[in-house]
Amino acid sequence: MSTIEDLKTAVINGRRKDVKTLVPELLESGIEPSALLSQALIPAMGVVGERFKNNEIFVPEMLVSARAMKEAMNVLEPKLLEAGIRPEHTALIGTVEGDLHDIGKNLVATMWKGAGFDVIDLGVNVPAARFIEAIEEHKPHIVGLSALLTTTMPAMRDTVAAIREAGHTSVKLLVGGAPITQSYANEIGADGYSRDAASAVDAAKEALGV
Amino acid sequence: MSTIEDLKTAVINGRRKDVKTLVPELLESGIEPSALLSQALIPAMGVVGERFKNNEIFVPEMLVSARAMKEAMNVLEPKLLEAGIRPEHTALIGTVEGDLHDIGKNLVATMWKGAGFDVIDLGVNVPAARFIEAIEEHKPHIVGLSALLTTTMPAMRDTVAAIREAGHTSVKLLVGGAPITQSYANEIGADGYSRDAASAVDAAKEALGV
Amino acid sequence: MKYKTLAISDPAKLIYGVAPNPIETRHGMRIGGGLIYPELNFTLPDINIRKEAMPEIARHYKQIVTEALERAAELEAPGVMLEFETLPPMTEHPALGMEIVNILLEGIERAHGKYGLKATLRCTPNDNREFIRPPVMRSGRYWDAMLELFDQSAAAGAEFLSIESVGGKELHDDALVNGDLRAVLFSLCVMGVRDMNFIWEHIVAIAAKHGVHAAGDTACGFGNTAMVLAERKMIPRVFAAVVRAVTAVRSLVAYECGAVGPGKDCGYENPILKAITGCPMSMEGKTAACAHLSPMGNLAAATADLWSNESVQNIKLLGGMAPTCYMEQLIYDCRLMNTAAAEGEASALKMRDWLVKSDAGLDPQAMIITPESSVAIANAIVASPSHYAAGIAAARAAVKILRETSEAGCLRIDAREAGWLDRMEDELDDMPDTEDAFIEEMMEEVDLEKFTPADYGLPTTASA
Amino acid sequence: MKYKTLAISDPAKLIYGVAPNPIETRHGMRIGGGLIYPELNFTLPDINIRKEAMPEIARHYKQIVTEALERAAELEAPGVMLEFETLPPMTEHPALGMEIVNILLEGIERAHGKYGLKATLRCTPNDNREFIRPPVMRSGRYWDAMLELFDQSAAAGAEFLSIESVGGKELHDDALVNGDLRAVLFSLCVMGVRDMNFIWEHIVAIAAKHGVHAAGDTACGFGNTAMVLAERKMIPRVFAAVVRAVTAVRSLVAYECGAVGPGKDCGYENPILKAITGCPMSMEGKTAACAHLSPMGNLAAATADLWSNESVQNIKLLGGMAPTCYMEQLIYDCRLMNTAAAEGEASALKMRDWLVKSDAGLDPQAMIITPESSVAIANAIVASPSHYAAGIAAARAAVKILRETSEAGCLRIDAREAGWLDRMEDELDDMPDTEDAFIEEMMEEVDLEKFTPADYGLPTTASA
Ligand SMILES: [Zn+2]
Ligand SMILES: [Zn+2]
Ligand SMILES: [Zn+2]
Repeated sequence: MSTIEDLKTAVINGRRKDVKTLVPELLESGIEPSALLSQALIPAMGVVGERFKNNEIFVPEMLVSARAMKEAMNVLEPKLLEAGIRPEHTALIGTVEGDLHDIGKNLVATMWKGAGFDVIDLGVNVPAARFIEAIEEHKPHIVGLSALLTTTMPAMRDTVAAIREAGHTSVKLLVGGAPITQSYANEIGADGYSRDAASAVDAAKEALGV
Repeated sequence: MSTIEDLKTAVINGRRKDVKTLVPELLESGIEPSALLSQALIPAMGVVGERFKNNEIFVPEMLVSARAMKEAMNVLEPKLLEAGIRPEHTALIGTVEGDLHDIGKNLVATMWKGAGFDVIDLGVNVPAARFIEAIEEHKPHIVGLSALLTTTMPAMRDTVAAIREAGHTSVKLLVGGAPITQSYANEIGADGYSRDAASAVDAAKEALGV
Repeated sequence: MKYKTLAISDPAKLIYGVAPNPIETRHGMRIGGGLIYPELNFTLPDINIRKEAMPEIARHYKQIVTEALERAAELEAPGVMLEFETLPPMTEHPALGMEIVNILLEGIERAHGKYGLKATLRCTPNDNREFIRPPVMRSGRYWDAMLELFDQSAAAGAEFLSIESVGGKELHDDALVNGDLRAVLFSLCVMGVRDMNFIWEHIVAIAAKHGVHAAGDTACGFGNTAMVLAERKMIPRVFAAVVRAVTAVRSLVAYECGAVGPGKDCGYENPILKAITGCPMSMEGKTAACAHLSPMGNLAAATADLWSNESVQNIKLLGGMAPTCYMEQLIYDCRLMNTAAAEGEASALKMRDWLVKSDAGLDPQAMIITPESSVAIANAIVASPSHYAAGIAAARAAVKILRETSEAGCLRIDAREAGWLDRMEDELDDMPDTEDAFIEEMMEEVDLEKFTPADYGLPTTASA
Repeated sequence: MKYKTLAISDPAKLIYGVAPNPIETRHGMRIGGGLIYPELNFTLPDINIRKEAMPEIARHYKQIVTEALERAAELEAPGVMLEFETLPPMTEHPALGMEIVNILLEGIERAHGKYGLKATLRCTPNDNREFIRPPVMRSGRYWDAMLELFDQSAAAGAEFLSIESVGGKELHDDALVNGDLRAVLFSLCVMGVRDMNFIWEHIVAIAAKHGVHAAGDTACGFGNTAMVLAERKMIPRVFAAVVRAVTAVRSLVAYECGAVGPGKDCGYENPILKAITGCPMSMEGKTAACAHLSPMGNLAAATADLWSNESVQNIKLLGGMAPTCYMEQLIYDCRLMNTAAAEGEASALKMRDWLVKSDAGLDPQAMIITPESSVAIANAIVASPSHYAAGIAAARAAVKILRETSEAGCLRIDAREAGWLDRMEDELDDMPDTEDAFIEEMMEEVDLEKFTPADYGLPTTASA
C-alpha cells in the first residue's frame, strides 16, 4: 500500500505521473487532503528548496517538482476549499512599475507556493495603485516587490510608501532584485529583504514571524 | 614711477622682494591702501587662480604669488583696520571631525584669501561644536567643510545639521573633498559644493550671490 | 541564409583589433583596423525618470561624458566609443532620449576640440515593445517611438545604431528556467529570427538615410540571461553554453539585413558572428564586473575590437565617478593588448592565446567562444540551409565541443552537469526535420497568451 | 645602511610573481613563489563609526569577506590576500578593530573549509598619532592603542602586519604643495627614517612574538599624495616622480628592521625595494581605479607579487557588491599574468615587458619604476653611506633617468614641467655634505609648531 512518504518522494523526484495516481489512492485510503498537503507536498518542496539553496539541484529540476506539486493541488484544492481549509498565508507578488523583469519574481512565486502560500502574481510593470487595489481585494499577509533596474528602485520606494499611506500598515512588505540591498530595504521601510529566490521562503517566514 | 599695475604684476609673478618695495612706494605716492588691495592684489590673485584653473601653472607657483600677496598684506592690513576697512567677507574653514586631511582645505583657504576674504582656518578634525563656537565668535558669511573619507561624510552631515540647529541659518555652508558630490551636498543641505580647490572661489561667490 | 562561407575561417586570424571589414568614424577611429578601443557604458543611479527630474538627469550625463572623456584624453586613448543605452522612458518619449543624445554628442565634440580626442557615439534605444503583454511587435506607440529615437539620434550625429531586441523573449525566459532546449530553439530561431528580419530592415533603412552605421544587435535578454542564471547556479553552465551558440543564429540576422558592426558589447556570441561576417565586434568581460560577473573575463577580449564595461551607475567611488574609473580600466586593458599587437602579428597572437587559455578550460561558456570553437560553430551555421537548421547545427556543434574538450581533459564540467549533455543531445535528435513541422508541433504546446503569432508571421494555430 | 648590494641586480629578474625571498602562508600560498595573487582591499560606505553602529559595520565586513571569497573560490583563485586597513576609530579602540579582524579570520577559515580556498589576512592599523597636533610619536594613547591592535590581531591569526606610517608627514604636505625638494628630503630621509626605525622595531617584535610576518610599510601619505596631486595637475609629474624615488629610502627602513614583505600595495616605490631586499611586494594599478586614478595602471603590475585594488567601499554595483566585483577583476588580471608565466620565464618576461611598455613612456612617475629604473635607483641607494645620502642619490638617479629617457625620446615630459628638472638638480647641488649640517640648517627654517623634534631624536634647536 502507498504511503504519504511515497507521495513526498514522488514530488521531490518530480514524478508527475506517480503523483497523479498516488493522490487519489491516498485520499481513498482515508487520509485527509490537509494531511497530504502538510505532510507530503509542503515538506517535499521544503526538501527541494533546501537542495536548490545548497546548489545540489538546478531550477529546472526544482520546477519539475513544483509541477508535480501542482498536479496534486489540482485535485486537492477543491477538496480543501470544500472543507473550509484555506492556505494559512496569502502572498501578493509583482515587479514594480517601469520594470519588466520576471524570472526572479516568478521563481519567488514558485517557492512561496511550495511553502503552502496562496500566491497571487500581479505580473510585471505593476503600478502602486494596482498593488493597493490587490491588497484590498486579497488581504495578503505578505507582498513581494521586485525591481531589477537601479532606475526602478525609486518606483519600489514609492510603492512601499503608497501602500503604507493607503493605511495598509500591517501587511509585510518584502523586497528583492539585483540592485536591492538590505540597507536599501531598511531605508525604504520594507519589512524584509531577500538576496535571491532561494532565500525568499526564509525571508517571508522571518517577516511573518513563523 | 611705479604703478598699481606694477604691483599687480609683481604679485602675479610672485616677486616678494619687488612687492616689499612697491607697497610703501605706492602708499607714499598717495594711493589708498584699499585701492592697492582691490586694484592690485585681488586682481593679481584672480589672474593666478584663473591660470591655475586652466592648468597653466602649478600650485607651487600659485603659492609663491600668495606669499607675495601676504607680504603686501603685512603692511596694508594694519592701515586698512585703522581706516575701518574690513574684508567684505569672512570665511571659516575646517576639516570635519575624525578627518586629518588638510592639503585641500589649506588650498581653499589660500584661494579665498586671494579673493580678499578674511579666512579663519580651524584646522583638521574639527568637532561640530567647535565650528559653532567659531561661527558665533567670527560671524562668518561662509563656512567651508572638508571631508576626505567616506566614513567622515556622516560627520559632515552632522556638522551641517548642528550648525543649522544652533540657529545659524543664514551662513552659507560650502562642502568639498574627494568623496563629496553635488547630490550629497544637496542631500545634507549645504549651500554650495566645490569639486576642487580651483573652483572654490567661484563656488563661494555663487553661494554669496556676488 | 545569406552567408555561405566564413569571412575568417582560420582561427589564428580571429583576433582582437582586426576585422576584415573595419569601419571608419568621422573623427578617424578605424574600428577593426588594428587597434582595440574602449567602449564606455553608463547608466543613472537610482533616480525616477520623470520630466521634472530631467535637469538632474542631464547633469549626470553631462558629468559622465565630460569627466570620462577628460580621463580618456589624459591617458591618450587612441579613440573611444560611448554607448548610450537608453532607459525605457527615454525611448518611450524620444524627446527625453534626444536631450541626452545631444548632451553626449556635445561632450564628444568638446573633447575633440579641446584635446583632439577621437570619440564617437553608439545609440541603443530600448526595445520597449514588451511593455504591453502580450507584446505588440510591429506597430503601436512603443514601436513608433523607438523608430523616432533611432531616426532623430542618427540625424543628430550618433554614428552607430544598435538595439537589444526582444523578439522571442516571450517564451525564452520560461525555456531557460525549465532547461528546455526545444523551446529555446523556437524562441531564438523561429520567433527571434523573424522579428530580427522585421526590425533590422527598419534600422538599416534609417542608418542609410542619415549616412550612419547600423551596428548590430545582441541576444542579451537570451544568452546573457542564461549566463547570469548559470553564474547564480540556477541552470547548468553547459546548457547556458549551448544556448549561447544558438543565439548566434538569431543575432546574425542583423548582419544579413545589412548591419556592419561593431556588434554590441554584451553579445558573447560575437566571436562567432565575427568569423561569419568579418565585421568588427565589441565585447565585455572582466572589466564589466561592475555590471555582471563573468566566467570569461579575459577570454572575451581575445577577439574583440571594442572593449566595454557593459554598464555602471554614475555613482562616486573613492577614485572618482564610477564611469571615469571604468574608463581608465578599459583604457589600460586596451593599451596592454595594443602594446603587444604593435610588436607584430605573432605577439598579438601570443597575447590572444593567453587571454583564451586563461579561461577556456574552466567554464563551458568560455570554451564555446574560443577562436577555434567560434569558427567551428560558425561553420556549422553557414553550412545550414535555414535558420532553423542552423540553430540545431549550432547547438550540436556546441554539445560536440563541450563533450570533446571535456573528454580530452581540456575543460572541466561539473559532475552535476554531466548528464545535461546527453539530455540536450536527445532533445536535438528529437527535433523535426523541417521548420514547418516544428512550428506545427510547437503551436500546440505554447502559451498563446504570451505572444501574438501574427506579429511573427506565424500561423495562429497549428491547423491554420 | 644594512643593504650593501642588491638582491636582484639584473632588471630581467625583477618580475611579477617571483621574489628571491618568498613567504609561505599557513594555508599554503607561496607569495613570491611563482604566482601573482590578488589582494583585496575594502572599506565601509558612509557610516559613522560609533559603538552603536557596530552591528551594521560587522554585517558589512561579514558580507564582504563571504561574498568576495565565494567569488574567489568560484573563479578558482590559487590564493587570496585580504587586507584589513582599519579606520581611525578601529585603531583608537582596538576592541572595535578586533571585532572586524575576527569576522575576517572566520570568513577566511569558512572559505577554506567549504571550498579549500587559500586565503590569508594582512592587518594594517592606522597610524593615528597625527590626531594630536603636533603629533606625539613615541608614546600616548594613540601609540598604545595601535600597538595593542597589532598585538591582538597577530595573536588572533592575522598573518601579516603592515602600516602606512606617518612620521615626517608633519612637514611633507607643505613640502609637496611648495614643490620644495629640500623639505621633502628632510621629511622623508631625516624625520621619516628615524620614525620608521622606531616604529618598525616594535612591529617586528610583535610579529616575532606571535610567529607572524612583519610585512612592510608604504610612503602612501607621501608618494601617493604627490601622485594624486600630480594627477590633478597641482604639482609637476616630474616632481612627484622624484619624490617617489626618495620615498624608497624611507620605506626601506622597515626591511632593515626585519620586515619580510609583502610590501604594501600602495607603495609604488616597491619595485625599488624588491630589487634591494628580494622580498615580495604588493602593487596596485588599473584595477585600483576605484580608489585612485593612476598613470601606471599596467606597469605597476610588472614586478608585483600581489595585485591589489587598494580600496573600495562596500556599495552595490549592478554586478554585485563592489568588493566582489573588484575581486573578480583582480583574479582575471592575475590569471592572465600567471597564464603567461606558466609557459616559462621567457613568456613571463614578454608579458612583463608589455606591461611596462604600455605606460613607461607616457608618464615620468611610470618611468621611475620600470625594472631598469628601479634597479638603477636601488643601486644608488645601496651605494650610499647613509639614509641622508641615499635620499639625495635616489633623487639624483631619478632626475638623471627622467632627463635621459626624455632626451632619448622614450619619455614625453610636458613643456610646463621641463624647467623643473633643472630646478630640482640645483636644489640637490645645494644640499649640505653631511646630514648634521642639513639638520642644523633645517632646524632654523622649519615650523616647530608642526612637530616635536625630540620625538625624532632631533635637537630642539639648531644650536642644541
Ligand atoms: Zn546587454
Ligand atoms: Zn595607502
Ligand atoms: Zn591599502
